[in-house]
Amino acid sequence: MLLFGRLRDVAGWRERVFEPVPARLSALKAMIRSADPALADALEGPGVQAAVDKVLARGDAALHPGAEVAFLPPMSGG
Amino acid sequence: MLLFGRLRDVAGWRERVFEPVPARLSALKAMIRSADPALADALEGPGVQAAVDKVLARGDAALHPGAEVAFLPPMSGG
Amino acid sequence: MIRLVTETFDPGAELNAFSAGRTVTGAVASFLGLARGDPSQPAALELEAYPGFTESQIAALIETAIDRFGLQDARVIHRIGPIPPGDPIVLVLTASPHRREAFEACDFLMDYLKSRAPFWKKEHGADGERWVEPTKRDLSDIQRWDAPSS
Amino acid sequence: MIRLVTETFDPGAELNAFSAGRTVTGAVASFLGLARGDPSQPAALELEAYPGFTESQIAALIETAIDRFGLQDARVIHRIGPIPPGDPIVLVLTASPHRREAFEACDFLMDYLKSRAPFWKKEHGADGERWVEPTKRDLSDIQRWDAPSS
Repeated sequence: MLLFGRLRDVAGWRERVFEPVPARLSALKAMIRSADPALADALEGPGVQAAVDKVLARGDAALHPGAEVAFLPPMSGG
Repeated sequence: MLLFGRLRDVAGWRERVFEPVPARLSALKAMIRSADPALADALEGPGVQAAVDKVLARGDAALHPGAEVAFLPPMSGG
Repeated sequence: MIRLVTETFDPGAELNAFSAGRTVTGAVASFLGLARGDPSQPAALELEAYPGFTESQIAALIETAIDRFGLQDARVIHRIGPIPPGDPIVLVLTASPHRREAFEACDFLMDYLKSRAPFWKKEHGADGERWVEPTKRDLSDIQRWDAPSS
Repeated sequence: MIRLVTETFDPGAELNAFSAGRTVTGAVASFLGLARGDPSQPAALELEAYPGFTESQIAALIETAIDRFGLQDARVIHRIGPIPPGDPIVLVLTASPHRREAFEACDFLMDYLKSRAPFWKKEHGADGERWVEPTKRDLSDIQRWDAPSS
């Protein structure tokens, strides 16, 4: 699992491996909530999107073993 | 007197000195009409402007001895 | 074409390479974003990307712009990592037969890069660091392109 | 600043020189017009200016753009004389703190250069030469800026 931008500051880490991988995004978020409620709140913040295997996830995406999940706060380039 | 763009092709020349300089733009145009009616017609064409001493002339501008008169057909840069 | 770079780049060389040999193009528009900041500071800002994902999102965006505006070509070069004041951050180049399409496509690409491309920006100010999110103006800029054209 | 040149020029070097040391600028927009035409022909077009008058008209136009869009700087480099296919004809550069003003000012300057700046353009085609006057599209483009803003 990867965190970007301010989510990394909230969590204090950038990358972590979850074994076994939960079956769905919602299950992953529940695991995060029990471990780090502040991070779980930040993941529910406005404009935060999730990507699974580098594709934006819509709704409660299914996860396969080895899936790369990334949480993306509001983006700002240029 | 200077001609630009297609006016030069109509007249067959680019620069000519009129001595003495007529008192006004209208008098200069009358002189041109008697010498070259086709050029005079072209000077009355749509979008043709006159500049006196490198300033766009509005209306029947007065000319002084040594004035530089230029006739400018519609412009197209870039 | 999209390129992410971790070191500074040469916008002029990129413009010349993009423009070379274009005898049917007519119009090349470009936008260069520069890092604003106190020249005595080592970095004005820091940009993070999601390698692989960021490039594929921008590549798809470039394809959208090429189709939407009938471009001949478009290119984005985007710096990531810490960026010193005055350095180039982003260069967008668009080529088309007429200037209106080249300008609009360049404007469109920048609006998307500012508010929807996967970058996260931390500004280094006198009072510390802060993560930057799209401004209200960025969000209204991008909405110009969402409006149905019919 | 306006410069008329009778030989080719280096748009990339101009962009870099214009952008150098700008730690408060943020946004540089540019437009590069290239000569379209058959690469086997010596000239695609020929541009005539009225030396002295052309520069002063464009210098006044640049001042107008700087005031109207709150620019930090603007520059126009315009080729005159015979121009081979693929060569740069015109480069417009604008610098401002925000991208919207830089884009709009660049667009405004190009629209004026196309239809109101003192240049006369002769195109060299397969069927001979012809003087080019502003197109309907050029005339409608320029009218966008004439509309009262109130």
